[in-house]
Amino acid sequence: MPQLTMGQALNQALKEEMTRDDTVFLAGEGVGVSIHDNPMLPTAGLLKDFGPRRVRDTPVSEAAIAGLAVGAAEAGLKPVVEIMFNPFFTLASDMIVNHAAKLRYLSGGKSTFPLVVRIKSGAGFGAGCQHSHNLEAWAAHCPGLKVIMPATAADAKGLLKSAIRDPNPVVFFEDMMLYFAPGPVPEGEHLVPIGQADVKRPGRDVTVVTWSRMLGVAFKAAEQLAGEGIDVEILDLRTLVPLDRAAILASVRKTGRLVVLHEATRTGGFAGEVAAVVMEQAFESLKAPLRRVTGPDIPVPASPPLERFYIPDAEQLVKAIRGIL
Amino acid sequence: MPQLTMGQALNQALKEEMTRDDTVFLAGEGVGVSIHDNPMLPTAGLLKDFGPRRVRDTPVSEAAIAGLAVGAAEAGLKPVVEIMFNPFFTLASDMIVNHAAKLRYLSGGKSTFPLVVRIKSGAGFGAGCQHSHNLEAWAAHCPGLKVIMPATAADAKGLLKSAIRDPNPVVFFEDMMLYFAPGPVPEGEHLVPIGQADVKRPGRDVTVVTWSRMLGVAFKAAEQLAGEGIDVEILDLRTLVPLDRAAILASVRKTGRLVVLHEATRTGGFAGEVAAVVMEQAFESLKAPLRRVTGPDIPVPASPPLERFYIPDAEQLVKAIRGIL
Amino acid sequence: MTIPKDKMLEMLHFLMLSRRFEEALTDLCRIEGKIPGMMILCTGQEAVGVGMVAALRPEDVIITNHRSHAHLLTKGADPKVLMAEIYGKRTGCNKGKSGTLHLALPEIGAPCTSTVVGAGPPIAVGRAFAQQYRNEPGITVCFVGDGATGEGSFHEALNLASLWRLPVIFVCENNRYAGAQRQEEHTRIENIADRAAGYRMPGVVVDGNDAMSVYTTALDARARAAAGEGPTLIECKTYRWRGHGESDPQLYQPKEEIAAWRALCPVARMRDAVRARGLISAEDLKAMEARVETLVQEAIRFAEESPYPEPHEALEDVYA
Amino acid sequence: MTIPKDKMLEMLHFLMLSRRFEEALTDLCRIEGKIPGMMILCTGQEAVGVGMVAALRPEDVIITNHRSHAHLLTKGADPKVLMAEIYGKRTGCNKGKSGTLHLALPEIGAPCTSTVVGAGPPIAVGRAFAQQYRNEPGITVCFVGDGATGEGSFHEALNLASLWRLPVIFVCENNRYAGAQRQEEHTRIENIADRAAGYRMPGVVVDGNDAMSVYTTALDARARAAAGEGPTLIECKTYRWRGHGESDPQLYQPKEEIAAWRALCPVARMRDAVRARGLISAEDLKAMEARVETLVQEAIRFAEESPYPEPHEALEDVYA
Ligand SMILES: Cc1ncc(C[n+]2csc(CCOP(=O)(O)OP(=O)(O)O)c2C)c(N)n1
Ligand SMILES: Cc1ncc(C[n+]2csc(CCOP(=O)(O)OP(=O)(O)O)c2C)c(N)n1
Ligand SMILES: [Mg+2]
Ligand SMILES: [Mg+2]
Repeated sequence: MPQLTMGQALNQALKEEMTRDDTVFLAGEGVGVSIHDNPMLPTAGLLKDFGPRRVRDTPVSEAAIAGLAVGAAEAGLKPVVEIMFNPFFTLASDMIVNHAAKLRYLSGGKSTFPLVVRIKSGAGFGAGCQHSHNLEAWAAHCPGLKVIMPATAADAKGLLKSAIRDPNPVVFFEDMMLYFAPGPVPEGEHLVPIGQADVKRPGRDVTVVTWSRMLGVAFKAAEQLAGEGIDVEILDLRTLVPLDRAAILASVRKTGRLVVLHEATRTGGFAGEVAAVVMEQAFESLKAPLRRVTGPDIPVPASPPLERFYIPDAEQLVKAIRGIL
Repeated sequence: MPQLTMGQALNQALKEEMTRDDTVFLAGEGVGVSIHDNPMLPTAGLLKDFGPRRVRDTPVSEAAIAGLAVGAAEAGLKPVVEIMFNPFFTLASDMIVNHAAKLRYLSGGKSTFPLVVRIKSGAGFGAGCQHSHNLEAWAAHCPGLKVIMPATAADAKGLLKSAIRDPNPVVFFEDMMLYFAPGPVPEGEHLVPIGQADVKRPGRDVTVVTWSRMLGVAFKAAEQLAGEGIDVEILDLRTLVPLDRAAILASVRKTGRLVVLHEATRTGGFAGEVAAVVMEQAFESLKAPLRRVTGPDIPVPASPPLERFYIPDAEQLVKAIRGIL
Repeated sequence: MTIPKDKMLEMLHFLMLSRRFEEALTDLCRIEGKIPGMMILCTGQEAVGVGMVAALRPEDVIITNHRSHAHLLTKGADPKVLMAEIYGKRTGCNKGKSGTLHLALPEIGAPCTSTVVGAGPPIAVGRAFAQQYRNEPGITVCFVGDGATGEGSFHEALNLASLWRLPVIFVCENNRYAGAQRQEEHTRIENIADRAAGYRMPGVVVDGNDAMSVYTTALDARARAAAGEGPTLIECKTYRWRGHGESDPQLYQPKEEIAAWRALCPVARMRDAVRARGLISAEDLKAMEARVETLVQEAIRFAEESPYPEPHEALEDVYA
Repeated sequence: MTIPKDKMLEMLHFLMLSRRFEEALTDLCRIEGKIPGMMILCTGQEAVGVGMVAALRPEDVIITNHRSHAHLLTKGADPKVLMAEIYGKRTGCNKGKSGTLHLALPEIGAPCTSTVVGAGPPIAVGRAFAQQYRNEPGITVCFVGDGATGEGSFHEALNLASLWRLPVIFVCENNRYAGAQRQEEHTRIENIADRAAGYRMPGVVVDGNDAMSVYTTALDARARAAAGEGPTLIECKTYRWRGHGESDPQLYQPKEEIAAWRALCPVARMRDAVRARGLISAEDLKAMEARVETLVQEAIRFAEESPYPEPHEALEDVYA
């Protein structure tokens, strides 16, 4: 299987879907002409391939970008719009939350809003809290939206293609550090169903539920613990909404122990949802308290040692796992 | 003690703080001249009492209203601004989340942002999902903000006064149905500390953690169950951030059983945070699975039977409690 | 330009229908428990919606706001399904999910009524973009109030619409108030239409109580849009006879102001024009009035007799 | 108006300082691992910040954006604490928490640098409101790019500032690009200043490469603001010599365009003007250059020698 970075895999997904379906178009700040000259980025080269009708650079106007998607989707197009950095989700949030998510319901099921909002996310590039602020939990707390946050290049491709074909509004969070992380990616028609978690590493002793970039941290910790005879199961949610409760419950019923790992800040993070689901439905299987390994409740700081402190690492995860064994 | 509705209690808090401190001012859409002529509303009469310097009607511009608060707070004023309905939090969210909450941190602690954003919340008045959409979980997932959501008139007064005196940005959610609910309210200097939950009804058998309007539902269920010899402890969080973990844990350690009740939609709601805290720190005390009683994962519908279906009621709570006894 | 007789009569019909539909609502929402939620009426401003929509074609799309009744009726909404929706009945155009504030009728080209002030323009931009993208003949019309032009989304949308020369018309229904704030309390400019220059877009001011002026202005703007010449901002000066909503006691609206504008009634104005031009006999006018009355009474009866949705139906229609 | 000699020399100093400060940054950020994050420079546009801020008084406040170095240096920022912050050091003006993108120096009246495009104007409105509320003599200046004027927040803020006649000046630093989008790719208007009319606010276009013009225009606007006559929108036409950030290869910027604008160097222009008016000797100019160089080198040394914050310091300063 070809090795691609996640950025390239997303690029392939966009290219394939745009080729397949003329109603798919891209819009956003710099999705066409860009300040970057990097083939690893999801929209690289697409303006050249598909021309300015399909690839639309916009003014710096996040509300209008999201509104464009809402209106065009209602008309039957399949907009794929980009929000440049996760904190700017705020600026598009009225259109996404009060409109994309609700207008189908408000129409009594008459209209559909098949749009994708790609949001570039994650910390790790030293730009501070106005560029790094993971808000997937916001999107997940909004009925009507589907919420995806892939961890591997293959999943990114397969889920973006599924998202574009889904008749519902999908918020698709892409971790920017992963754009440069390679992995095997199936060529052509590779679809990953929305709403299916994936056991990325089967294990016996403890379940680590995670998503996006933290999958790498989970693997690192799992390898380290494997040396000590501790067998970690890693469940990559991939999709937060709809949540694959069955997969979470199956894993926890097997291992009896749960750690939830995410990069977003702790209080109100999506780990709480996972915890609640498990506590509601797999209570009797639990052998130990829950542990959450997350970003601390601070804005993402800019200075390298501070930012490193912010981002959860394998050491913290190992410690958390040891603490409940 | 005088009986006031929550709206009157909030009005009193505003009046007292404005009298005490000339730096306190109000701004928002219709906080002065209003389309309502109802003395039960929090800002009723304040323009008359304090004049147009202190009570500022604004254009329909939520981002500017919130930005006004951010800038004025940095300068040492104490803005109390109003967002007319909770869904419009989206429009102010960049200013609140990326600025009010983060600028102190970004200044390295040099600046403070002592502002209050009052947000009118809750379902029950038939206006549908673009007017009713409880987003307290969003605010709670944002380090730098304090988040308050009172249930009684007395707490509303005491907490709003504390919020206005707090040197941090506070998001203060007011349930509109409660504006008309009366209760005893201490006169004058009545301060409720931010960050303290309140046992509104002590009980032995099960802990119901709730806040805002759902407190009434909890009481109704508790009374019904009391007749059957089931003794419900009701813990009113009052403040979501900072969260009174000690109070939650103390109650759950006593009763061994937990139901979290909120009006907001279920997935990603703040019940998850409460669940996670308990599962982390009071795991051994738990005798039964968690139950969540919340709004279903749908936008708030307009039609009366549908809206009633949306809002959690005592019957659901009773059933949930019975299910874990 | 002379407006054809049929168009004149059509506009008169919709003016009378909108007025009577809302007069009925005024009465109905006084009856405790009959109509849920807020009741927001366009009484006195009907000429804007009627004149504007009368200039449109079936393939055209409107994106409207909280004050939508005249817009929707003129676009062809069946008064029955509107009324049933306003009642919260299952037979309403949105199965009771939207109520009066978000009436959505994609089947007549009125797919989105947002009650978030200022949310219409970006969505209209998207709708018009789709028309341009697919080279369709239709255009999009977006209704906003004067207050809505204070929202940032209005600005972003106009900039983008002009940049891409989208086939869209922004109609500012300036009724002098945004909630309880008079125009001079929410902006210092006198003509909202002057904002158009900030986007290199034509801006036009028109008498919003004169359906004929609105209609002819709309035709021009429609022609521009359809010809690929881009958007227009049309400001219609009018007035809100009633409060913001029916629970508003209108304390801030001077009584003389209301009276002065009532004298400029857009329905009477059109009726007089039609009569003056001899386009309708007294008898036919009576018949028209009777037809309108029947439509309204049938709508009420339909709504009254319709069932409420079953509670669990609330769970439907979230996802496709 | 003749600008006093001291002011001319002050502006020349800050032009040279800004330029050298950023030239040093250009070099430093080529060294792997030295400077974290993005590096966004105002090289070529320094006259806007320098001319504008030179017209201000100590009690005045500036709200700036991602391209802030000239603004902050001229307002009186110590190059050492700026440089240390850019390095991410504990001795930086914000203890390493903000980095280059959000430099905050309330102690010199520069309390907020937001990198959220368009976020400055509403905050500036709040800051100016406080000045008006307390009857203070100071005013507020808000810097935005041309691209930022596409954000809704810009519109809301200008409307409110004009409505309340706040003592604020909005400075649009039009460097022809918003990211990789040329002005004509993000708006159809030619002069951003024309938007001012949409708020009944004066709008002025000025040569943004001429610090003297910027300065005199700023003085006028400042006088208006301080006199309670309300806000002004000043558009300064200038150009970004470098890419959006230092990692931008500028493929979309025509080489000839860059060359043409380099020929209009704002630093050289001021130097020539100062020399031509005989305000400085060749010797004194040399000394000034040397002083600037010393400041920059000291700043770098200070930053280099300063410690990084301890990791756990990340937990401080969230709440007061
Ligand atoms: C974003 C948002 N803010 C506030 C409101 C509350 N609100 C509803 S209508 C209205 C006034 C709108 O005024 P205008 O745009 O002039 O429309 P009109 O009601 O006069 O037709 C307000 C403030 C809202 N619905 N949406
Ligand atoms: C809300 C928001 N959207 C997008 C960005 C990414 N971004 C940073 S600067 C910039 C271009 C801004 O252009 P302009 O306002 O002209 O300022 P300039 O960079 O030219 O000084 C963009 C799109 C951002 N920081 N904030
Ligand atoms: Mg109005
Ligand atoms: Mg620019």
